[in-house]
Amino acid sequence: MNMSLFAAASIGTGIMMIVAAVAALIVKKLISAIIIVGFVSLSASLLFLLMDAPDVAITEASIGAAISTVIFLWGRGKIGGEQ
Amino acid sequence: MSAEYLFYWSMAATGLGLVLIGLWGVLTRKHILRIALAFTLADTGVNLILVWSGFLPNRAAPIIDSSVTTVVDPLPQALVLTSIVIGVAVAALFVVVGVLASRKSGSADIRHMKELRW
Amino acid sequence: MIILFVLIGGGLFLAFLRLILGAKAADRAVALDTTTLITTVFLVLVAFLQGRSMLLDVALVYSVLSFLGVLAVARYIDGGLR
Amino acid sequence: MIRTIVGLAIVLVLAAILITVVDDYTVPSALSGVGELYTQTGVEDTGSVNLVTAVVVAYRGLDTLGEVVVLFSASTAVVLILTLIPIGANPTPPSSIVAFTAGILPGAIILFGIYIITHGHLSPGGGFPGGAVVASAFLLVMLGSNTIPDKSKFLSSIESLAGLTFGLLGFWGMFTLGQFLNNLVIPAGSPGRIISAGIIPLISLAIGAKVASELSGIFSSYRKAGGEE
Repeated sequence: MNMSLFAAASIGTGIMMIVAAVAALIVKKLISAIIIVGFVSLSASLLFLLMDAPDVAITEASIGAAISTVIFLWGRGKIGGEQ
Repeated sequence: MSAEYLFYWSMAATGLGLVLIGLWGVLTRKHILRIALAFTLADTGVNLILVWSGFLPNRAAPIIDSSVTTVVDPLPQALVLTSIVIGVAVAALFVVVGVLASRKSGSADIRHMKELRW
Repeated sequence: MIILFVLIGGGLFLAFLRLILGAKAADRAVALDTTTLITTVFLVLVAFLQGRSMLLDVALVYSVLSFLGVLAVARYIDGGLR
Repeated sequence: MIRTIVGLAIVLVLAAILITVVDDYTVPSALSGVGELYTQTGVEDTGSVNLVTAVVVAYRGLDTLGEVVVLFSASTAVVLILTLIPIGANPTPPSSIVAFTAGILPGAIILFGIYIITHGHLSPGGGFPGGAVVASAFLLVMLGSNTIPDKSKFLSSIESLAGLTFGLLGFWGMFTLGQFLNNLVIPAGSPGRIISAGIIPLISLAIGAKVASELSGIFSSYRKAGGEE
């Protein structure tokens, strides 16, 4: 019972991650791509928790949610200009 | 096609898909920061596959208390723990070098970076 | 339990659609905030189903730090990350 | 266009190879090798309830020392490049709501990060995630202000002190018990208490301080480069 629910959750999360990863590479504006990569990172943290790895889930949540997004946004702001 | 089988293999398929998509992005994109983003995606996929290699369904997280007898493999989780933190430092280095290269050549498009040709 | 999973999954899917299709960066940022909120609820549900209260730490980190990304996007649109 | 097709072809060939490699696997039912050993005897060997922290700090402590060196070189490269070649721009000041929030919340986040670091042997956490949480508190401070940080020497001294502590704790185990980074130089205590597991909490504190100071150094050099010109 629990196992089939978890299987449905992991399959749904995996499909969303794959679609979001493709969208991050083909979407027009770079800032949208950065936001979508942040979503992929957060979903990866959910998969880590489902794989019984809470330590890795904590690390991925803090790194992916905050630090990685801010580093890319900072780089985007420093480049400036088009796209 | 039991639920356990689907649960186990969907994780591997997700990680594999992320690695391949990241590789495709690195090969085909033009903007330097977009390449860095694809690199980060592939990094996440590799971490997923590494954690998956120590995962068994129907076991508990590797924190022993009185209610838990069988746990998953703690070794790949310990390796991935350090790999994530190193990955973000390497991504920061990538972004800095990319910003400097785009400053020097006047555009963030890698086709205009003449110094990087080989 | 199935009803809970369907509700959480449906909400997550709707927010995900806005994240992918969203017309502007602000729409996507709000969608990212919504998905992190729903995912926090799902993490609490997983901790309840597995019966281990120490998994709640992950949900705590999520709820403490998830707003930082949205705040960074807002500061970027504002012009503060240059 | 030709680049897209070639890239897609390379990726598809790689996918086919990988799928044929993993095709005939089934779901395993038992651990193999050293993982089984760690799960059987980990708590008696190290006194740490959380086996991941036991592997990171005690069993594979030398590897962790090497990985901390890799992190150190990456962050040093970022700081060095941005010190030599400043990239100028002027950020706009934050609104009063953001400034007010960024004045209140970092204290609570730092406290939570210290909780994650010091309870690394009892619950999910340890040096690496706790250090990342503390670094995000400093990131919140920098997002909510428009000034240039001026404490970089303080940060680098914390960084070197943490690295030195890690090495010295390792040598303590080598001189008393004959093994580098043996964590039982002080008694293990009863597993599940906060003062247990030998020197694992101390090494976690060192790792956490090192990770937090290195990531904060990266942010501070980004912001410092942004402030000039």
